[in-house]
Amino acid sequence: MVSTDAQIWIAAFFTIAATSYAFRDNVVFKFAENTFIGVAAGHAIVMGIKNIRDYGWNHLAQGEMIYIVVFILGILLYARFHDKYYWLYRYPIAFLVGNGVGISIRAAIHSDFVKQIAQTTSPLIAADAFGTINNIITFVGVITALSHFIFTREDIHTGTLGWIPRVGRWMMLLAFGASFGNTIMSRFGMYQGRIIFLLRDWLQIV
Amino acid sequence: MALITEGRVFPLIAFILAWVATYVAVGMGKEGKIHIRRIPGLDAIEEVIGRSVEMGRPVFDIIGMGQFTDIYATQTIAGLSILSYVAELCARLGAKLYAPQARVDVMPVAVELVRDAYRAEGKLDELDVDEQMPYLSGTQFAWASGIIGMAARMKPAGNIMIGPFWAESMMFAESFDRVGAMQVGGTARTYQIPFFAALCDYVLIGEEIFAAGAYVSKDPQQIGSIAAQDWYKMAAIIISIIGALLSTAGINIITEILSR
Amino acid sequence: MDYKRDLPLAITFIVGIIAVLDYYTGVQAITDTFTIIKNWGVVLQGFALGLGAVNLFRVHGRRISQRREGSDWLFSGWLLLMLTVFVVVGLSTGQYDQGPTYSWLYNAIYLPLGSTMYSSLAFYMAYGAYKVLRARNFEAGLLFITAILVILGNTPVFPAIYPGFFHMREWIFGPIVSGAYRGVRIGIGIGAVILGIRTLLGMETGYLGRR
Amino acid sequence: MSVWEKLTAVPREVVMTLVVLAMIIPAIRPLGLPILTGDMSRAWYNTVEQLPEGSVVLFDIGYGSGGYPSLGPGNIAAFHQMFEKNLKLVIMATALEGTMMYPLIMEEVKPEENYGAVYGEDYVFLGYIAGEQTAMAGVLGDLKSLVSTDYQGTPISQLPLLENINGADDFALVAYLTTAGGVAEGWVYQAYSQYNKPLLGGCLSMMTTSIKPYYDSGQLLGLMDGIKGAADLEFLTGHPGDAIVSSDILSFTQTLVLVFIAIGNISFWMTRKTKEEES
Repeated sequence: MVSTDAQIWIAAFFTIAATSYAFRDNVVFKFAENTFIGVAAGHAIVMGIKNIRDYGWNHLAQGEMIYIVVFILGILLYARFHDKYYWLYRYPIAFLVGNGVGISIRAAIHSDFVKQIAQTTSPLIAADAFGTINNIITFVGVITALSHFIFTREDIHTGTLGWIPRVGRWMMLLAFGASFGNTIMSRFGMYQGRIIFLLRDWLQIV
Repeated sequence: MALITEGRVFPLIAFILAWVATYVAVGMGKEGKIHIRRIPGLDAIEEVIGRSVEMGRPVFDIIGMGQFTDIYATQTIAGLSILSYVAELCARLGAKLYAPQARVDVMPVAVELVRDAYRAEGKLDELDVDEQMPYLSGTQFAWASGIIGMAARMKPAGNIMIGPFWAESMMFAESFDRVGAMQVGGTARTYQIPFFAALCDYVLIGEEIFAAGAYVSKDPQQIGSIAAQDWYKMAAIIISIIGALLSTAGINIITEILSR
Repeated sequence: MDYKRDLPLAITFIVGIIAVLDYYTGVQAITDTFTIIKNWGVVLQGFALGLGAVNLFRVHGRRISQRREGSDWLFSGWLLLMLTVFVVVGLSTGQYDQGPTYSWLYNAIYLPLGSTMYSSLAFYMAYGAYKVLRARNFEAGLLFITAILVILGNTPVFPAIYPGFFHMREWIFGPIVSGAYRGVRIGIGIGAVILGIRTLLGMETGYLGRR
Repeated sequence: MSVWEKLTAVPREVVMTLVVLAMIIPAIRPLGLPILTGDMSRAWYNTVEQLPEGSVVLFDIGYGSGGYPSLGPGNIAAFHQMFEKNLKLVIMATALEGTMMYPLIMEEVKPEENYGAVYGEDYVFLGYIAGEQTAMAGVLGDLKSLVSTDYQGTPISQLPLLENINGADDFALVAYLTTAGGVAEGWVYQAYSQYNKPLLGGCLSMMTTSIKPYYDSGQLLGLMDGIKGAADLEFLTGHPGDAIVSSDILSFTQTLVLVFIAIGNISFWMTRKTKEEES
């Protein structure tokens, strides 16, 4: 039996409408896309205001008057839409950028650089021959891939050493192939959820 | 309490050195002391444009839908540098360039760069910005449809895509391939590289787009930061090789220093 | 000092430096200051969530008032209507996203659209894999080999016939992926750090806008 | 036009229709094929198994509707295992839609009914916190200076679970599932690098290759590889769900894709060969 729930019907309509683009661009898809952009922005506003209440207003209500500064900065973000005073939005943006950059690069050099090099310095010889071969392949992959991205030294890319970055490029292409294969699974894995919804909740045939 | 948090001494040193390296490298870039190797992708771009002139069909240059305010800004800037280079070659060799736009904040900069390139070649009268650099849409799928439609109508002989790309990368590469365009693709968003690698005649992988952008723009800031990164990568290679050899021989000193 | 430009750059520098010092040093005053910065950052990000909506109102409002390009303005009107409906339902009840009407609307509209929009690329991928994945030259051939082997390992029916397909896939994700992607990761990491340092030093000013 | 040339250009509509059929048939008639579990998801499972009873886990729902079909089933299986082990859960969301995913997951897990867990004592949901890495650093740093209520506005003083939780030191494990690269890297920076916390991560399969270096270097103790990882975890925890159903569908759709890749390649080479012979 087909579902009698209006919510399920609307959801089924939008599922099919959003899928239709895969076959060809059409007006129903355009309708779905515009709806999507609208509701996404609407949801963002609701969550934004809830955030301001939970993490800003609550502090202010408890008497932490310093939070007035945050509210002023927050409102200044919207100055960017003003022709004359647009530059005022640079203050809150500067704050956000400084915080965002600082908080990520301070740890990136640890997680992405030092830790990854430390991992590469582990012994190449493993307990068995298979493990040793794997370790060597990994090691060669890291070194050659890195060498491919050295741009200020012409000598690494030409002449007798030229094979090193070339091997790096090949190793990366092999790895990208694996990524491609997994991406196919990723997309299908996502769409299956919709098929299950259509068959189980809407048409109720499974 | 220790002044420096335990386990972070080496990262801190690496961090401070990065700071110094950036300063020094940008300074060297300004003095013109740094030489960036020519990326093979740039030769491929010349070939694309030359082929288009021979065939009498247009060339597309797509810089993606990145903005100056998002984290992909550097990729957009690399894309713009390449666009300026492509425009220069198109004007010089006489290929018709199409560069559709997706972002209102990037578009004026792109238009200015293309105008400058045509002006420098004395061919400003051959450029029709409204027709050749239309604003399509800032919405992903509308932008994708727009480009796919243009590709089908104009049957370009060449397509250059350098900048940040998302799921639309495959749609673009496939549509241009269908009309027989020779393609050069490049992005630092690694998720999308496989699609370019599978379909484009030449692909710029990851940071190659920054090097290519810096090479053609000759901007000391960009050149300097590439040099600083190179020093770090060379250090990474050297430390890794020495460390791996030592630890294989049973000496774990490098691994230990790194975890200080 | 130019308060339109230098002051924002100074703010970025100071805030960023405090974040860095908080990580590497154990000074209590810095940790406390940074706690305040973090809490403020969360609130400011909340404010920033509305920026996209204001932009939509500007772009689509203009489209509606000009009423050109065929029926496009009708779509623009619908877009702004849906935006307004979600905001009104969310805020009027005082329950934000937890109200029953809001959940109903979310599950009927946003959930199916959100989960279908990107996943419908699966169809494009199927067609794309057929058109794209061809061993047309050496480089594409390398990509082709691992892609096929990974798909074989990922498709449960093949390992069910011969488990080696799965172990092959696991092996590719071992040394091949680990090696190349670690190299890529080191490159990305150092690139991000140098870009970040340039931003803190005021060499990279794109975020200030280009007017 | 030769047969080969025709096969290089099968119309889009034909391919799409076959894909739709390949999805519908196994959904109606499941095959129940065996599942081989991968290292990365077994590592996730074992890490949780080894936690002592009563340990507090910080769990981030870092995805929305777009990621739900891939990550939702894995999330459900992960919660089943955690409640079964009597772990305490502090749940937060770095994704805007995370608060809307929470009820969908809990509807399936039913912690009260299945495990006798009590909201506020055994698990709490803090809601969405904006700012990604800033939010992570905030929760791990000084939780109570940031958060004053749970997602429904209940003051944290009325939630016994949070009484003794002030920051990173009080969590035995941090786990996240996300569709965003920034969140996947962010937790490594904020939880592992900053506080040396045991960390489990999960992401879409298309992101797995990029995130895997963190797993190799031990910064992530386990990695859930999208829908495949979810199926593994459903299997390991003994709570079969949508992911296992999905793996049957995957068998059909991906086999079809492989057939088309074969057709594409053979016809491509044959066309090229005939053209070379003609010229």
